[in-house]
Amino acid sequence: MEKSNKTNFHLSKTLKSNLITYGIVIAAFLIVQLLINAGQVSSLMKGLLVPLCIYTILAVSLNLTVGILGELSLGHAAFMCVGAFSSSLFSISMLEAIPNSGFRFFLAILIGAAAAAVAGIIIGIPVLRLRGDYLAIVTLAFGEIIKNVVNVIFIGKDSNGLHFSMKNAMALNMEKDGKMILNGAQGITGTPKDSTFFIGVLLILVTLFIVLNLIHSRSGRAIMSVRDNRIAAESIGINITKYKLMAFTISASLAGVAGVLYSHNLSSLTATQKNFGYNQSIMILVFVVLGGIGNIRGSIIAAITLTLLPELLRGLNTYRMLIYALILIFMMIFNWSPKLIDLRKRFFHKNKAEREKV
Amino acid sequence: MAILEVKDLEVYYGVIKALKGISFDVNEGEIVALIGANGAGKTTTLHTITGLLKSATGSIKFDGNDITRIRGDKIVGMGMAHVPEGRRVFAALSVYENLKLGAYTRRDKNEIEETLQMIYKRFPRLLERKNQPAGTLSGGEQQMLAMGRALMSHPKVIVLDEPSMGLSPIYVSEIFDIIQEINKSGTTVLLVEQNAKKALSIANRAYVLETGDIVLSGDAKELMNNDSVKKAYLSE
Amino acid sequence: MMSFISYFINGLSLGSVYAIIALGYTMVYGIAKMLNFAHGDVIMIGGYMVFTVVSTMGLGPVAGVLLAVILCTVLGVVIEGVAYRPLRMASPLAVLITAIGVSYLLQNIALLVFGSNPKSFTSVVTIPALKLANGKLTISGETIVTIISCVVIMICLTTFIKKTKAGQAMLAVSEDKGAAQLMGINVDGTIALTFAIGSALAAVAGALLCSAYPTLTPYTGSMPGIKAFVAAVFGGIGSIPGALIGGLLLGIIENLSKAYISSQLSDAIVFGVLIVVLLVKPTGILGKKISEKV
Amino acid sequence: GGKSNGTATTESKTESPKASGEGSFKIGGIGPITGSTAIYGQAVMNGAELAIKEINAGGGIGGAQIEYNFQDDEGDTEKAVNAYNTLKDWGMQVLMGTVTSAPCIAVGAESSNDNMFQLTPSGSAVDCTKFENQFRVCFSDPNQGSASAQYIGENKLATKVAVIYDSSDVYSTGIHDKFISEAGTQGVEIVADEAFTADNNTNFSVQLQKAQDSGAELVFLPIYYSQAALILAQAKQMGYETSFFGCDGLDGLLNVENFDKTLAENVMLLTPFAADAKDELTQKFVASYKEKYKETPNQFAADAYDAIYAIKAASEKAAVTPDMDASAICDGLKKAMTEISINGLTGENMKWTADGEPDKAPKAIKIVNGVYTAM
Amino acid sequence: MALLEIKNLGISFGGLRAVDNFSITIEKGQLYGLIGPNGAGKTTMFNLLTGVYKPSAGTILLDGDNITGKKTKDINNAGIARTFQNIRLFKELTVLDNVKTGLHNRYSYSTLTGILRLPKYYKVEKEMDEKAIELLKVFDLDKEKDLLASNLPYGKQRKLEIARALATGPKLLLLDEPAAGMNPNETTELMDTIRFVRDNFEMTILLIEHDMKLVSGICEKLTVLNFGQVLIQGNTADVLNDPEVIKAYLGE
Ligand SMILES: Nc1ncnc2c1ncn2[C@@H]1O[C@H](COP(=O)(O)OP(=O)(O)OP(=O)(O)O)[C@@H](O)[C@H]1O
Ligand SMILES: Nc1ncnc2c1ncn2[C@@H]1O[C@H](COP(=O)(O)OP(=O)(O)OP(=O)(O)O)[C@@H](O)[C@H]1O
Ligand SMILES: [Mg+2]
Ligand SMILES: [Mg+2]
Repeated sequence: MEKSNKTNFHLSKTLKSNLITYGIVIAAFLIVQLLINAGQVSSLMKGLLVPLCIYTILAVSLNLTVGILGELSLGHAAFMCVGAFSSSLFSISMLEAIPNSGFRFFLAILIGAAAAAVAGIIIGIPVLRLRGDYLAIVTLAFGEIIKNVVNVIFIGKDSNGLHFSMKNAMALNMEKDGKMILNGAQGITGTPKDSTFFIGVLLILVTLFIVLNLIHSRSGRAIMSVRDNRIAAESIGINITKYKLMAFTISASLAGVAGVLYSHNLSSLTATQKNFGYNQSIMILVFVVLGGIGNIRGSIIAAITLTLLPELLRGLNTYRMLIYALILIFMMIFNWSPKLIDLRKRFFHKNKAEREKV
Repeated sequence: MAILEVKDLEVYYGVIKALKGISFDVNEGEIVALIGANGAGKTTTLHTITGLLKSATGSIKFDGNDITRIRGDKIVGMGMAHVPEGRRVFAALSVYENLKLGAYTRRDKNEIEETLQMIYKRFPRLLERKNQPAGTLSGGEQQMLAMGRALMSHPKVIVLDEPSMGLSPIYVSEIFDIIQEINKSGTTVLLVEQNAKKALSIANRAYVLETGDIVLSGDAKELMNNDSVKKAYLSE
Repeated sequence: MMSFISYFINGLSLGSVYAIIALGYTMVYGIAKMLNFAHGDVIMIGGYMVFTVVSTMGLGPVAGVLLAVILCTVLGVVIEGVAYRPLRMASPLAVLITAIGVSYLLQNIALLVFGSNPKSFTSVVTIPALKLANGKLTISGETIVTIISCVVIMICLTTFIKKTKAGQAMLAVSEDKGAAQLMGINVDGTIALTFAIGSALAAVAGALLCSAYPTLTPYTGSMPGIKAFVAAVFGGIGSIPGALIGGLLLGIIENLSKAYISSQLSDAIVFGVLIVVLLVKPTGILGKKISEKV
Repeated sequence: GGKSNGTATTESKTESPKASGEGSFKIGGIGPITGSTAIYGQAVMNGAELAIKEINAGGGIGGAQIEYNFQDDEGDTEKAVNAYNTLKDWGMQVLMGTVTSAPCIAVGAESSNDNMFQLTPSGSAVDCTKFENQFRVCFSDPNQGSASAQYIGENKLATKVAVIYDSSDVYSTGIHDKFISEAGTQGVEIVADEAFTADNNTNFSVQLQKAQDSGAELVFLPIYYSQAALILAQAKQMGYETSFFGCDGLDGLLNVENFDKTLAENVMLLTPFAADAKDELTQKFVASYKEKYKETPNQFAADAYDAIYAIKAASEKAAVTPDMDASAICDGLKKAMTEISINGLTGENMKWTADGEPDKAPKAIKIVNGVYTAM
Repeated sequence: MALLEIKNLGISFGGLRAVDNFSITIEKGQLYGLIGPNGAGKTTMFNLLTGVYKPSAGTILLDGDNITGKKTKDINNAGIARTFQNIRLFKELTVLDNVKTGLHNRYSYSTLTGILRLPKYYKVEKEMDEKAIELLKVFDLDKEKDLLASNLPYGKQRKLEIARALATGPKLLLLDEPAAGMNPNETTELMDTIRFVRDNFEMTILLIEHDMKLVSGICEKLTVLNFGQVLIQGNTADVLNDPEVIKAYLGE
C-alpha cells in the first residue's frame, strides 16, 4: 500500500515539474498580454515577442538531440532553414488560392515541420552512425550544405507555371509576367506576416508537450538509455538506430516549426551565416548548454535571457557585443564550474538546514 | 615514525559528507589495511590522500610535510603511488607506454629500466602484451598493469584500492605476495580491500571505516578476532 | 591539362594554409579534448600582430612573426587559464560554449582596436615564386614556405609527443586527467603547455594565412578556422599527420570542385566529400579506430 | 582605427534636455556596426553623423536641431527589426537606413506599416524601395548592372568580358543578373561567369584562372572593394594582366590600409562618389571625415552624408516641424522628396522619383597613378 | 534439447587467438560457471555470445535457433541477457527507469500514444511500474528506486544490472564477475539471490567468476578456459579438484 503511494508520488513529481514549466509559459504570456493591453510594452519588446518564441522552440528542440539523445548537433539551424523556406514558398504561392491567413498559416506550419522532418531523416540515417565530435562536424557540414544549396535555388512563376533552376534567375526563361519566388541568395521577399505572439506561445506549448511527454514515455527512456550507455542499451534489445533517428527527426521537425515562425515574421528571407549557418546553430547550442544540458526549463530561460541580452545592451553601442561575450563567458563559468556548483550547493544546503532548524 | 598522518579529515561530494572527520596514521615500513563496506568512504580517503580530491577540513602529513593543500602531482613526486579503483589505465596507450608513464617522476634511465624488468618478471603477461593498447586487455590484465604502473615510480608509500579485484585466485595470492615483498623492500603500504581476511592477514594494523567514520582500529591480528569485524567482514 | 595542374597547385596552396591551421586545432583537440572554436580568432590576432609590427612599426617580417608567436602564446595560456581551466572537470560542451564566448570576445576586441576596415597584409615571405613550364605554372613563395613549415611542424610535433616526457604527459592527460595526476604529471601545466604550443602555431598560421590571402579583418580567422577544423576531422582529428593530409586534400578538393563543378557550391561539395569519407571511415583518414572494450 | 567614439548613438548632443521631442528632429539610423559587415555600417554611421554635426552647427533643419541615434543590426534582418523598434521607442521621426539590403526589406515592411519615412543610403536591392515611404540614395542594383553593361558596350572597352561576383550577396547578384542580361544587347559577350560566396571569399585563383583561360579582355567585378583588393593581388601573383571594371562597391579600394596601389592601376569603376574627386564638397567632406574618424570615407559614408542632407532639404521643403508625429512627417517628406534637388557628394542635381529611386549620373572613374581620374 | 549449444566457436584479435574451438552445452535451468585465468577469453566468450563481436568460426544455437552473427539487440530478443564486467548502467536514469528500460520490448505502446498520453499509456506504464518494482524487490533495491543509478554504491549497482537484464525476460542470463568488488557478506547474499532467480524465474544462468566461494557454492557445472581453449568441463567438484585446473588457475 505504502509502496504504491510512492509510485504515485513519483509520477506526480514529474507531472508537477512539467506543469510548472507549462505554467511559467502561460503566466508569461498572460502577463505580457496584460501589459500590452495596458500599453506598457515598448515597440522593441513587442517586436521581440515572436523571436523569443522562435528561440525558445529552437532551444527546447535542440535539447532533445543534445540533452536527451546525447548527440552533439552543430547543424540545427539548417532544419530551421528548411522549415522557413519550404513554408514561405508555400505561403507565397498560396497567397491567392487560400485567402484565409489563419488556415494558410496552419498548413504552412505543417509543411515546415514535415519538410524539416524529412531533412532530419535524410541527414539522420547516415549521420547517426557516427559518434561524438564526428557526428557534430557532420551535422555542421550538412547545415552548411543546406544553406549553400538554398542559396543557388531559383524558382519563378509565370503564366506557364512554375520554373526552377540552380544556375541563376535568367536560366528560368520566364515570360514577361514572370515573378521570382525564390531568387537564389536574394531569397524570398513578401512572405505574409502571419506569425503572432499568441501562435508562438501556442507552438511553444505544443513543443513542450511533445518533448516532455516523449521524455517520460517508453520511447523517451529508450532514447536516454542510448545516451547513457549504448552498449548496454543494445544488450537489452533496444533498437538504437530507430530511437536515435526518432529523437533526431522530432527535434528537426520542431526546429522546422521555429523556421516557419521566423520566415512569417519578417518580410525578407535570405539564408545567411547569421540566421541559418553554423553561427546560428552554435547560438542555439549556447542556449541549451547554458540552460543546462537536458534541462528543458533551463533552455527556455537561457534562450530568453540570451536573446534579450544584446538588445538590453544596445546602449553600449560598439562595445555591445564585447560585453555580451564577456557576460556569456562569465555565465558559463558561473553555471558550470564544478567548484562554484559545489559552493552553491553547500550554501543553499546550509541555508535550508538553518531554515529547517528555525 | 608516522610517514603518513591523517587528522580530522572531512570530504564532501557536493552536499554529501563522505568523510566525517577521520584520523589515522601509517608508520614507515608498515602495511596498514583500511576495511569497510561498500560506500564507507575508503576510496574517498585514498583519493584525498593522493590529491585527487580536496578535503574541506583536516590535514594530511606525508613524510613530515603538510600535503593537505598541495597539488596531486607534487604528492606523487614526493614518493607516493596510487593504484586507483577501477584501474584507470591509459586505454589508447600501449602497455609499455603505460608503464613508462608510471616512472614519470623518475630521472635515472638505468634505474627505470631495472624496475621495468622487475615488473615484467613479476607479470610476464605484461611483457607478452607490451605493445597491446591497454584498453583491450582483459580485466585482470588491466589490474596487473595498474599495479605495475604504480610500482614503476618506486614509491615510498603505495596506496592500493582493491588490488585483487577481478584477479583469478592464483593471481590474488600472487598480488598479496607482491605487496608483502615490496613492503619488505622498504615501501610502506596503505591497503583497501574487500577481501578483508587476506588484507588483515598481511597487515600490521587496520582501521575499520563505516559510513565515513573510523569505528575500530588496532592490530590486524586482533581485529581479525574481533567479533563485530568477523561478523561484518569475514563471514565464511 | 595545363589548367588542371594549375588548379591543382592552387589547391595545394590553399590546402597548405588549411593544414597549418589544422595542426594547431588538432593539437589542442587531441590533448585537451576540446573543440577550441576560438583558435581561428587567435590566428586573426596573430595576423594583426604581424601587421602592426611589419606595416605600422616597420620592423622586418621575422620580428613580426616572432612577436606574434610570443603574443599568441601568452594569449593562449591566459585564455586557457582564465576561461577554460575553471571548467576543467565540467562537461566538454560547457568548455565548447565558453570557447565560443572567447571567440566573440577576440573578434570584438579586434573590431574595437583595429576597426572594421580590411587591412592589406604585406607578405612575410620573401622567397620568390617558383616558375615551371616556361612560366605557365607558378608556385608562390607563400605556398612553398607554408608547405615546408607544415612538414617541419608536423615532424617536430610528432617527435615531441613521441619522444619527450612532456609529450608523453600530454598523451596521458588526454586519456585520463586523474590517472595522469597519479603519475605525477602536472595536469594544468601540461594543458597550458598544449595551449601555448597550439597558439604559437596559430600565430605562424596567421602570418602565413594572411601572406597567402593578403587581407585582414576581425573575422579573417573564423571561416579558415572552421575549414581547418573540417580538415582536421577529415584527416582524423587528434592525428598530426592526419591534419596535414586533411588540410591538403581539403584545399585540393575545394579548388577542383570550384573549377570543374560549381564555384558557388564548392563548399557544399567539400562538406559532402567530408561526409562521405566519414561514413566510409568514421574516424577520418588517419584517425585511430576507437575500440571500446566491452 | 575606424571605431566610432560612441557619440553617434547616444541620444542627445550637447543641447539642453528640452531639445528632445519638442524642439528637435529625431533621426534614427540602422546598420551593421559589429559583425562581418561592420565596415559598411560604421561608414554610414559616421558619414551621417558628420552631416548632422554640420547641419546642427549651421542652425539645424528649419531652426530645429537634429538628434541622432544609430542602432546596430549586425547585418541581420531580425536584428534590424529589433533596432527599428528600439528607435521607435526612442521616438524616431525619420529613419535613415538600413545599410544592407535584406535587413532594409524587412524593416521596410515595418516602416511602411507605421508610415515612417525611410531613406536608405545604400540598400540597393529593388525591393528596398518597394513601399511609397521608402527612398534611397544609391543606385539600385539593376540600374548599376545595366549602366555598367551600357558603358562597356558604348565605349567599346571590351567585347569579351568575364564576371566574378558574390553569389551569396544580394547587392552583387543584383548587379550581376542585370549586367548579364543587358550585356547581350550591348554586343558584349560573357565568356566566363564565375561566382564566389561569403564563406569562400579569399581564394580567387580558380575564378581568375577561368577568366584568363576564356580570353576575356575585361573582368567585371560587381563586388565590394575588400574582395576586389584580394582579386587584384592574386591576379598579379598569377601574372594575369587584364583590365578590371567595377561599380560603386569598388570605391574604397585605394583606402584599404597598406594596400599596394599599383595593383589597382587602370581599374575602372562606375561610381557616383570617389574620395579623391577634386570638387570642393568632396574634399571638404573627406578632410573632416579623416580628421574625425581617422580614415578615408568610402561611398557608404558619402551616401549617408547625402541622405541626411536630402532629409534636411525635404523637411524644409515640406516645412515639417519637430512637433509633428512620424506619420505626418512622412506624408510631408514623401511628397517633398520628389520635388527637391540637391547637390551631394554622390551626384549633382540629385532628384528622386515617386518610386524612391534617385536620379543622378554615375561617374566613370579610372585609377591612374594611384588616384581616381575621371574618364 | 539443450538450451544453449555452442560448437567450435573462435575469434582472433590480430595474431591472438582469444577464443579457439570453444564448445559448450548448457541445459535448461542449469547454473553454469565459466572460469579461467585472467585473459583466458571468458569475457570475450560473452561478447561473442551476445553479438558484440562476430565469431570467425563456429555456431551458437539457442533453443535450437541459430543465432550466430546476429546483432546484439536481436540476440537479446532471442533470449540472452547479460551483465558487464565493468558495470554499464544508465547512470542518469533512476533505478526504476533502468529496470523499466529493460522491460522495453515486453510492454509496448506507440510513441504517439506516449506523446498524446492516451489511456493505454497510463495502463501500460502502470503495469511496467509494478513489474519493475517486483523485480527490484528481489534484489532489495525497491527503496532506492528513485535514486539515480550512478548514486548507488558499487554492490547495489551490480545487483541493479542483474535486475535490468532479468527485466528483458531472457531464457539465458549471463553474469560477468557479479561478485567483483563485494565483500564476503555481500557475496553470500548475492549467492542466495542468484539461486532465487534461477528457481523463481526458471532461469538458466552462465556466470564468470573468480570468487571460488561463489563458484563452488552455487555452480553445478563448470567449464575452465585457458588461453582461449577449453581446459576441462564437468561437475563443479570434479573440475575444482583437477590438478591441471589447480596448477593453471587456483594455485596452492
Ligand atoms: N563522485 C561522487 N559523487 C557523489 N557521491 C559520491 C561520489 N563518489 C562517492 N560518493 C559517495 O561517497 C560515499 C563513499 O564512497 P567511496 O567510493 O569512498 O566508498 P568505498 O568505501 O570506496 O566503497 P566501495 O567499496 O564501493 O569502493 C558513498 O556513499 C558514495 O555513494
Ligand atoms: N579488442 C581486443 N583487441 C585485442 N585483444 C583483445 C581484445 N579483447 C580482448 N583481447 C585479449 O583477449 C584476451 C581475452 O580477454 P578477455 O577479456 O576475454 O579475458 P577474460 O577471460 O575475461 O579475463 P579476466 O578474467 O581478466 O577478465 C586477453 O588477453 C585480452 O588482452
Ligand atoms: Mg572504493
Ligand atoms: Mg573478463
